[in-house]
Amino acid sequence: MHETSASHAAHQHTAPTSFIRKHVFSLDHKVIGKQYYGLALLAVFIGMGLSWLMRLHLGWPAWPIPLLDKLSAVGAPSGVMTPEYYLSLMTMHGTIMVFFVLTNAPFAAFGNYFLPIQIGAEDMAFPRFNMMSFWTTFMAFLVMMAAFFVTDGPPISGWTAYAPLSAVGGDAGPGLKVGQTLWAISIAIFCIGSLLGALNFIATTLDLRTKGMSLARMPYCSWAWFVTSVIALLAFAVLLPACILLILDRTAGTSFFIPAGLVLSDKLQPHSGGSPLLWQHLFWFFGHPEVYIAILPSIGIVCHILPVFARKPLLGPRATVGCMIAIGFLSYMVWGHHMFVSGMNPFSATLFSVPTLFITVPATILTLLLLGSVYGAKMRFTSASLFCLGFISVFISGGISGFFLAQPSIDIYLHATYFVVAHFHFVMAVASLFGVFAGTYFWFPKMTGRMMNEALGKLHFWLTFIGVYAIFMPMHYLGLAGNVRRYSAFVDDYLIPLIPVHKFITIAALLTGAAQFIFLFNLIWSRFKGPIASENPWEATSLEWSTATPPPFDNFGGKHMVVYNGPNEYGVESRDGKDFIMQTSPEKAPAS
Amino acid sequence: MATTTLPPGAEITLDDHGSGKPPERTPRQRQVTMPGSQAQKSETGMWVAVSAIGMSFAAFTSAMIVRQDASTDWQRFQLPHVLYLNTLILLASSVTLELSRQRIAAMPDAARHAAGSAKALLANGIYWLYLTAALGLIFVLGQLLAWRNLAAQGLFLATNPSSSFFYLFTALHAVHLLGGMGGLFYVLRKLVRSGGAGETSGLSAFSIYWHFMDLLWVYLLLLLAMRM
Amino acid sequence: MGKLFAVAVIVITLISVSFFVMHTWWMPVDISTTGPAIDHQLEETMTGSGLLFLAGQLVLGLFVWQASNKNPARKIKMFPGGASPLVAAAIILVGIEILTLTFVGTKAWGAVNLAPAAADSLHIDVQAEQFAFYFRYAGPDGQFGGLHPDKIDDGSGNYFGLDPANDVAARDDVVVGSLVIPVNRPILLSLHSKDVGHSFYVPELRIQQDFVPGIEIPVHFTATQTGKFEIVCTQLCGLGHYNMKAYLQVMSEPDYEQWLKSQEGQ
Amino acid sequence: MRMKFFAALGFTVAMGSALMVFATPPPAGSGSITGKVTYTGTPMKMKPIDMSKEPSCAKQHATPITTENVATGQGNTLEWVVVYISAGDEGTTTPSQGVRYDQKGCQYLPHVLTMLAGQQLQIYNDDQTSHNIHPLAKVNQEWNKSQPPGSPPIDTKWDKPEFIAVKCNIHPWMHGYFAVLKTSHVSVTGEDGTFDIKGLAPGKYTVTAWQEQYGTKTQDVTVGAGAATANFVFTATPY
Repeated sequence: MHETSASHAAHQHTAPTSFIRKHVFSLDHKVIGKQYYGLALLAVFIGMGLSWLMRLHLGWPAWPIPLLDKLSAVGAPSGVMTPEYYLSLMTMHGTIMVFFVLTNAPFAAFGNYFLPIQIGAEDMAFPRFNMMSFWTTFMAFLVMMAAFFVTDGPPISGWTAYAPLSAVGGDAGPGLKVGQTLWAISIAIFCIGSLLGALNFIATTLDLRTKGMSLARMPYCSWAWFVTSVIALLAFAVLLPACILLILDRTAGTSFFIPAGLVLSDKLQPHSGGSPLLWQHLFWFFGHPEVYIAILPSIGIVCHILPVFARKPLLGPRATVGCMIAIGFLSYMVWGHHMFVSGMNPFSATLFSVPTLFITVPATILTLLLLGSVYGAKMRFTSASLFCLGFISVFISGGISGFFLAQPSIDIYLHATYFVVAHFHFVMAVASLFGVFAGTYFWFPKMTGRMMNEALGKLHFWLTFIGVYAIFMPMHYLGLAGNVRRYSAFVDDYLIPLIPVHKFITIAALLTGAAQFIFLFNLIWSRFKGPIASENPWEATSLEWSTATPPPFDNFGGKHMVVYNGPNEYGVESRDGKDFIMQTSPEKAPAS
Repeated sequence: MATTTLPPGAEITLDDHGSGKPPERTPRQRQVTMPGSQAQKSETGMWVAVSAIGMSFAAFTSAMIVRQDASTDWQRFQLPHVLYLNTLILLASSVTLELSRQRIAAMPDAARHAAGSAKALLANGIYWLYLTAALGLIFVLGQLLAWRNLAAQGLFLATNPSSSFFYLFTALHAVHLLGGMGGLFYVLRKLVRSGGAGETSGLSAFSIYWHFMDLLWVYLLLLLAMRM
Repeated sequence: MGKLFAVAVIVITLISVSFFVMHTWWMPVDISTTGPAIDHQLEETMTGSGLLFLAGQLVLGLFVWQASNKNPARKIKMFPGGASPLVAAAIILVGIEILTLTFVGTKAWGAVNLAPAAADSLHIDVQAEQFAFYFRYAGPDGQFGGLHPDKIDDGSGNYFGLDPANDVAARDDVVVGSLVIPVNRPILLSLHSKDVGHSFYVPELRIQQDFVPGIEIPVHFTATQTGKFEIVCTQLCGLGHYNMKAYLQVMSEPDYEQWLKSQEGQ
Repeated sequence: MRMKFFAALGFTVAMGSALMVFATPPPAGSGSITGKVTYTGTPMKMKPIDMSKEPSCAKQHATPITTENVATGQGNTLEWVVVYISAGDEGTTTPSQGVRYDQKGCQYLPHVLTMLAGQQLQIYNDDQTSHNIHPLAKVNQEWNKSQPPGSPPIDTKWDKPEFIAVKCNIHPWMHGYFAVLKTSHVSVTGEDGTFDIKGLAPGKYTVTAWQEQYGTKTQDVTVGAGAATANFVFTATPY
């Protein structure tokens, strides 16, 4: 079945034997992928814990949270958190989730593990860079965590770190002295790690595809990782300069972002002439593409997994890839829609609004194609496929609200309200994480050699699916009522009647968060006790299912894969009586 | 900036990393089985790296333009003349690099005629590479002179946005250049060890980087000359 | 399992939509002249995208319901017509929606942000600082005093940094903690910040505008109803962000004049 | 939690005024310096404070409170002037008893609090809103902490003598001072401008009067067995 060549048994680098080279400073993309996954898992539970604390405080601001005073005596004397501690948690929640979870899990983790396998390569193009990129990211994570342990605590300027709040230092408030500097350094380090990763992904995709693996035959998630890496390369190459300028403003006395005549805490700041809007432009030039860095890999993963369980080909494979590229391209023209009310030239609002609205075209096409792929399917309902279907649902929900926020006139009212929080959590966070969950249930057997527990997986899906709607759908209502985001308490007369909604959201968040421990348990338990997985348990076509489970060090055990088909050959009648044809099968797929 | 801390030539080692490789599986052979090639990836990677660096400097450039327009506090100052001399030195280093590449590229041909002449070519190529590194170092030292010149005028990093950007651009460029020199020594070591065989991809990847650094400097100089 | 999913999606969708339809939580009553256009735009978008939302989720539910049919003899079905009609439909329908929204929406946006303020507007200077708004009226001389950041002294109530010792125009400036305005008269605010970024948000006015340190940003509006409303900060500005607010009091013209007199006396 | 809150509130009501000026140990000598602090010229107006932003505080003041940076009384007297022995005072020991600072009705009580370097300082929030206490120390270590309603008092002290401006960013009108001194022989003028430094042993002293807007004035005073007199006059400007 496979084109083999015994003489090509060598890997680019030989398999290491020592524990450190094997599991810690490994050059193997599979180990690095798992390391990224582990880091994202650690980060997501920290981030979720922070959101629990925030939600508890928002629902019941006067209640002392047990043990919180032990965690931070300064931030929560007697267990009731101070406003600045709330903002610290909020900043860290956003930063950890966006950078260390949504960038790491769907892109770096799964991409590292499966991109080389899916294109038939033995490893990434530059394994040493690959290792460096993970450890750089890990170092960034440590620096970020260090902010929890400095006297003032983590920064309070939000994950967007708007200048001059983030730039002037301690006079602007607690956490803005050492904590904010650590934040900026951590993000700068993270940028370097991500740039190395993106470079590797691009070179690997371009140069290491095996024989027959034309770009047209590449699986959709490989396409998504490739497009994402191009976006990431350009986006992080802009965030890094922004962070350097911010660090200089904070430590070297320059005035890139700090204008003249600011008086903070009765002190006239020794700066002049800087432009706060410059930071916003640089940040959002990165920030908006970052949204697609988070979501595109998950779109790719869903496009990859859904046909496997629908037992029919993905509708419009070329249009799918085209839409991904279009989204990537458009993502660089829309950053200003985050700044409609920022005081930039009001004419530019229309300029940014039109391409923003145009992104809905490829996004709508993707959604319709996914829906069309579900049509007439013989669906196999597994944890993975349920999360794919859930992805479609939340992607619609999150995408629709984009229609509102893309319009400057409506954004005047909805900007900085919970409507925005609902929008980006649905479309960026929840949708992306649904892709990660689908990917985990789907690829876990390949990565560990064992199946995950389906019953627990389905329970996890139902609690999560209903839970996220219970959390984020009411936030739209709050936003419509003008509920401002990033408030540590609601003291305004018109916000007080909305507190019951916040209580409901808090309860939903606690329950949904608790459901994630089912996932964690399933992950750990199945790793050791799950039933042994076969080579191709889901009857999928792509290359990762043509090799042993888990794959050997050089991915294909010395074989050189030759690809004859695209990844989309489902619902066909193969010669051996199956309904799918492997990419490596020399059998010619019937023309559809 | 992204790749500054890493020697840009480092990836070329991966081609022949692992000595257990069977002799018949050379990068050239992979070219037959793959659309792209193993040998290609160093150059691909370098082009990608170079575009990321270019993007970063584009971001800095737009930051500078926005910052200059944002306020009236921009003070022009005379660029130190040593910069123009430095530019010539850096451009010369590109020439020496190309001379070296010519020698090394000619080696396989020469080897067919006489083994001795190939060796001489390698020695000659390496000599030009050392000269390239030396010119790079002189350039960086020259930049330091320019800094001292500015400092003597009382212009420091935080004095004025114009001086901030001057120090920023020159420092970042110098850091990239020093990183490139790290890569150059890596390539050199490989060349010496392997006797010049199969190292052309590393050298050509490095040359992409080095020429780009040249171009980048010329661009920065023009930009600074216009804005200062 | 598939049928359960279909039901769940449909139930979630219907519950979600019902709260929008019932306006259980909704925008407060508009009190500005530019607000109705924004409300109209929002209602239109709500109807259009609400239908899309409903259609998308219901179709998903329907397809999943069908796809869960376990009959082993059943064959898969391709989407009729393939991808091209879908792609074309998406481009045309969404394209038309986009162009319409942009065309109509630009008018609403323009009325707020592009149209110049009326010449006879009442000019009020607004300063945002950690964590309060202060409002300055020109006083009887109709002239605002100059601002000197080095003179700012919260302890003596000099929040704006006025220099009454040397600047006669500054001596009669009225500085208060609430924005008091006459009804039906065009108001022109100049927003400037003392320290970091802030934002001026009055839901009832349908106005939201950031304060950007270093620049002065004009905002104009006309209130059409008297009453007391809240001005809140929507740009994260530090620890007291949640409590950064002021009241907007819209008064009849005589009440306003009287209020202004009483303030000038102090 | 709630009990604690009311206890704190009750304590404040009972002790507030008593604690306002003195929290110093009993006198060691029988001599004293008394006097009056006045101004010449036209002082700044005490401006009414607009607290409408914080209704829970605004309703505690029937008439708006005013700025206190130049607090004047009838007969050109100056309130909140710290008069203390700046030289000649030997052997002051830090009392074990702390001093108390209250935030009540979005106002610092007292406006100026004197304490010894190293003396315990307890800061209470008696309001139903969060305050942040931000002492803008220059000699000592500056800090900035929030105190939500009902939280325990902030327990702290200052190591070095300094006049430290205190502000609340959440309520920008809240301004006060910590007068951290080396001596316990100190008195703060009341509305009538008078002060009374008690418990002085006979001898020669340098007395300093400090006013937050006008700075310091110094004079030498010789104290016998009874009361010596020292008056201070500051020059006021209208702006």
